[in-house]
Amino acid sequence: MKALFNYIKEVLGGFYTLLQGLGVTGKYLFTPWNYVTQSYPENREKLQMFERFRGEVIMPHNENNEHKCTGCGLCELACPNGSIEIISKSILTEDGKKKRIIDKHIYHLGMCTLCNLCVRACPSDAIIMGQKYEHAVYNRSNLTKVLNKPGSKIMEGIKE
Amino acid sequence: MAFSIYDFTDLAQSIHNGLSSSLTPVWTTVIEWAIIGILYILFVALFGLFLVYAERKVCAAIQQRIGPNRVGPYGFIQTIADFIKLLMKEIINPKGVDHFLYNLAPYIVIATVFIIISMFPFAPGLQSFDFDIGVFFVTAVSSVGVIGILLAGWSSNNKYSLIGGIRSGAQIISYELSVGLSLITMIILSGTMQISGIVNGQADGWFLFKGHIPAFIAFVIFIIAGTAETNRGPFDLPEGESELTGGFHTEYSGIKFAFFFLAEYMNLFIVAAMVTIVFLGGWQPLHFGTGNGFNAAMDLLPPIIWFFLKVCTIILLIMWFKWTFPRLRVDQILTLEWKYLLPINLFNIILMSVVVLMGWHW
Amino acid sequence: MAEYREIIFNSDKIQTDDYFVNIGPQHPSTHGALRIVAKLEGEIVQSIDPVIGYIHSGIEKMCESLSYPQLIHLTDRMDYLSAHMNNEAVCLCIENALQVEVPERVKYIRTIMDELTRIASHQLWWCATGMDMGAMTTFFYGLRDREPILDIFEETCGARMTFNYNVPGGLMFDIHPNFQKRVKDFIRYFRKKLPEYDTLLSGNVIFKERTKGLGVLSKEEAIAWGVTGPSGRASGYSCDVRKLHPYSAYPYVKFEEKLATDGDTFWRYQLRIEEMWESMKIIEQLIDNIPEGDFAVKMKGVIKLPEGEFYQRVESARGEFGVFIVSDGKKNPYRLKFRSPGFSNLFVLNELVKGVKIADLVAIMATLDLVIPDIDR
Amino acid sequence: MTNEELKLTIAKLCSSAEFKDGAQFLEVIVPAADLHHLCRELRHNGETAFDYLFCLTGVDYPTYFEVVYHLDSTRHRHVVVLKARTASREYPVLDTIGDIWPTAYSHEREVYDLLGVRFNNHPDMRRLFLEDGWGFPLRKDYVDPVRIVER
Repeated sequence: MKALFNYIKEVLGGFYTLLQGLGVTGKYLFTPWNYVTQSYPENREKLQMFERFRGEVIMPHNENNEHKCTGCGLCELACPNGSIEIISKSILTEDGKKKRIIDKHIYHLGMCTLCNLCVRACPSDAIIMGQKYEHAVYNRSNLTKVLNKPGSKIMEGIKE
Repeated sequence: MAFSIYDFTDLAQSIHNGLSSSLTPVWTTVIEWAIIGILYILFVALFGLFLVYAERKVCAAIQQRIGPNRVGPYGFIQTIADFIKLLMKEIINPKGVDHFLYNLAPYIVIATVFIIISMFPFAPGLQSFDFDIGVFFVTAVSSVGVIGILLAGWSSNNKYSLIGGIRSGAQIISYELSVGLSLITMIILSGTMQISGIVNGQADGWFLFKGHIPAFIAFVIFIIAGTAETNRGPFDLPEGESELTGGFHTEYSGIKFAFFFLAEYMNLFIVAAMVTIVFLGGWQPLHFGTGNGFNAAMDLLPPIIWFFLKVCTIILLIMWFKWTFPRLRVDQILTLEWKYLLPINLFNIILMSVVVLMGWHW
Repeated sequence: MAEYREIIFNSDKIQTDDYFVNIGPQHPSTHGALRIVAKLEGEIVQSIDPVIGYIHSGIEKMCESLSYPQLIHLTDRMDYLSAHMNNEAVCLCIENALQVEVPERVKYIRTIMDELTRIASHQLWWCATGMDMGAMTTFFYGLRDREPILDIFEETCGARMTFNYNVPGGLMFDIHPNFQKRVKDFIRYFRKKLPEYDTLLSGNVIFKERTKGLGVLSKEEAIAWGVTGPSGRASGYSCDVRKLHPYSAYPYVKFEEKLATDGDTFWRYQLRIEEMWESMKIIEQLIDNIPEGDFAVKMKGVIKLPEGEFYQRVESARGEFGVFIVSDGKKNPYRLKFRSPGFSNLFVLNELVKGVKIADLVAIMATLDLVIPDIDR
Repeated sequence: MTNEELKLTIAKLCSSAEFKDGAQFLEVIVPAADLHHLCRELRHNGETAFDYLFCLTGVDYPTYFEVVYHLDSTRHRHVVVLKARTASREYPVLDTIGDIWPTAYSHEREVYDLLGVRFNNHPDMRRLFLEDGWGFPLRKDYVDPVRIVER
């Protein structure tokens, strides 16, 4: 008799746990308007990334097409996987001295692991992390970027 | 030509009369068959697509997602787009399969579905076959489908498929017993095996309410066993996605896969429709007793809508199970059947016999 | 047809052979490129042989050519679910070797981050376990609750999975001003949601039947096979590095090391759920008391470790994670070895699955919580 | 046991062991021939009871390979680091200790795979990650012009 009682208890107890599970999912089933999905391409305008979000390395330029990069090469040294290459050239300054300035700051987004070490290494805050998150391109060579814009100059007052 | 949404008997009769007045009896029969066949194919295709869509929306709601929402308003055309994709896919015959059986299997599965659906009364007058052993016929035919799954599993020449097919065989043959026994419980109450007779017997109240506790137990067991029969929900071992990658239909693609897919959803409909017919009064509106105001109010809704309302509720319930419970293991499925459902069922038959003999039902 | 007939009617010609099933490398339940060659008899597993190396990325070799600050970002990519602990292990190892004492603030923040990572990792594990058992819905609930943590990480560290937040001597940034508020919000939210996990999966009769008494690992076996983390503690093996060799702010907080004695799949599951409660307790003790101060100490431009061998153990979400650095005094390590918990936990699988069904193999594998990059490195 | 006591115990068990006080742990350099014997003693001796091998790895030195065993005792909570050196770089061979700590089997396979140190009596000395005939990538003289780019 006790075995029979236990058997019934087992069956009903099992059923009860199943009903509890159904209760959890039922709560969501009957409130279908409480969804957490974000419709991605539609909310592109509203989508605001966090300010520290690391999307890509960029070099900000001001309105006079000037940047802060001195071409010192510290970011190139700090990069763990060689995604930054700095090509510098030497020019003659007004007072007749030779000076090395940056020619091209080449950045391979395809190799970058977005580890932030180059930004940390930069003494003049010339490069920062951008917020762009859509990086897909049709050709791999488009992932190699020149960060300083053509014809740009170094900002006044940035020391080597 | 009289037409009423409440009763299709006159419509069917007038079509028959119209055809036989201008054609020989042989041609009448042939054309009637063709009409019925086309209607059933349309019904299976459309309702199957609707069920696929419904399943996606239900699981999305449970999982706090939106579900299909790209193709058409609320993603309504999504399943049609998927179906077109499946139709246009290349049909791959893997190397080493048993070609004849491999190609035969999906047709066996889908053909079973059509045979069973032909037994269902959707509304008064909307039924193609009405044997006096209707319930028996449905249970008998529904176990033919497992042959298709077994063949698919065996002929695919894939170890996952083979395990899936064998699991399916063991499972369906076991649960056939529970389905049968819980139907027998209700047949004791109804006193007939004819499907139209069962439906008509519920004009003054559904069997679920008429039969008290034994009917309710049979109802629960039938839903459990029916879910197992359709290889769904917590009983989807033959597919066993996380273990067997796809189970018996791993090697199928394109339209043949679509057949399995459609058959699974139509089996869901079949189980829900059987529950509706046997426990919830088929197309009968919700009635208590005879000839009161409540019954008259309920009669306003056409029977065909009542039928699909009940079917959809049961389908929702079964979908709800699927998206809540973890899957059982193959030995536990058999344990559940042989150690729990079967004894309870046998006891339930005795209980129902006593209830009927003593006249405690109403 | 004729050959079939011959085989069927001359039964002495029927030969039996071992039945092998390849599970993976592309399989829904291996959670990555892991291949398991299972020898079956019917549905019953006789033995398995894990085959790994599909995503071996040679991190140890790469580390030998990188300087110490540079190699930390590679540890994110090993066990991507406990990236913070991996980062911290390397930083602690370097700091210990250089005898650098980091500010209290750094210790507190590191500990909070560790515990958040642990919760996020266990949530993802819970999703995957539910899915392996066939309950798809758990996957979405777990990911839903993991999202706030990832948002916290993104706001403070700038990335959702590969943070690279720890640097030798401290942290890369200070915490974001919203950090404390967001963490507290999350704890409040998750205290409500975690009981749902119990009702949905742990309390479920089907789940209990499937996991109880399955894949039992005894304490002695767990120690001998080096199974650590919740998988080891389920066998009663007290192996919590946070208790045994406290680091960062763990000496300051009160928490329990949850132990079980059964060592079966259910308790391996249950301990992780309880660890999430403990992690929340630890965070609550720390979050209001983060001391003011610097978020990093000034280190030399080029970090060179003294000659010698250094070892640091931390408790990652999966078990004991160790970093072994052999330094020859240069700016990059001579040899660097990561002792990953997943590697040891994987190879005990063969002991656990003898005589179980395929479905159980999947369940046991799920509760060992394997992350394949952690194994392959 | 403190490091001093451990030193005495180990010196008793293996007279030719060399000791080195490392930065954290007691480091013992064990002759390859005595390794298996010493490990078994350390594992089964009640006073030492090193039952938990938590790290096993190999290091490539210019003239020899060194395999490092980190041992922990769950009963006494003391740690010792054993180091065994192979006789040569050409045919590096050591004894397996997998029969003492089964977890060592997989770690030894990893060492064999990445450094090419073979282990005697190992039941399953196959490559673990890489294919047969790949070469041993953690050796300092390993060259792979395709996959390794020098800066």
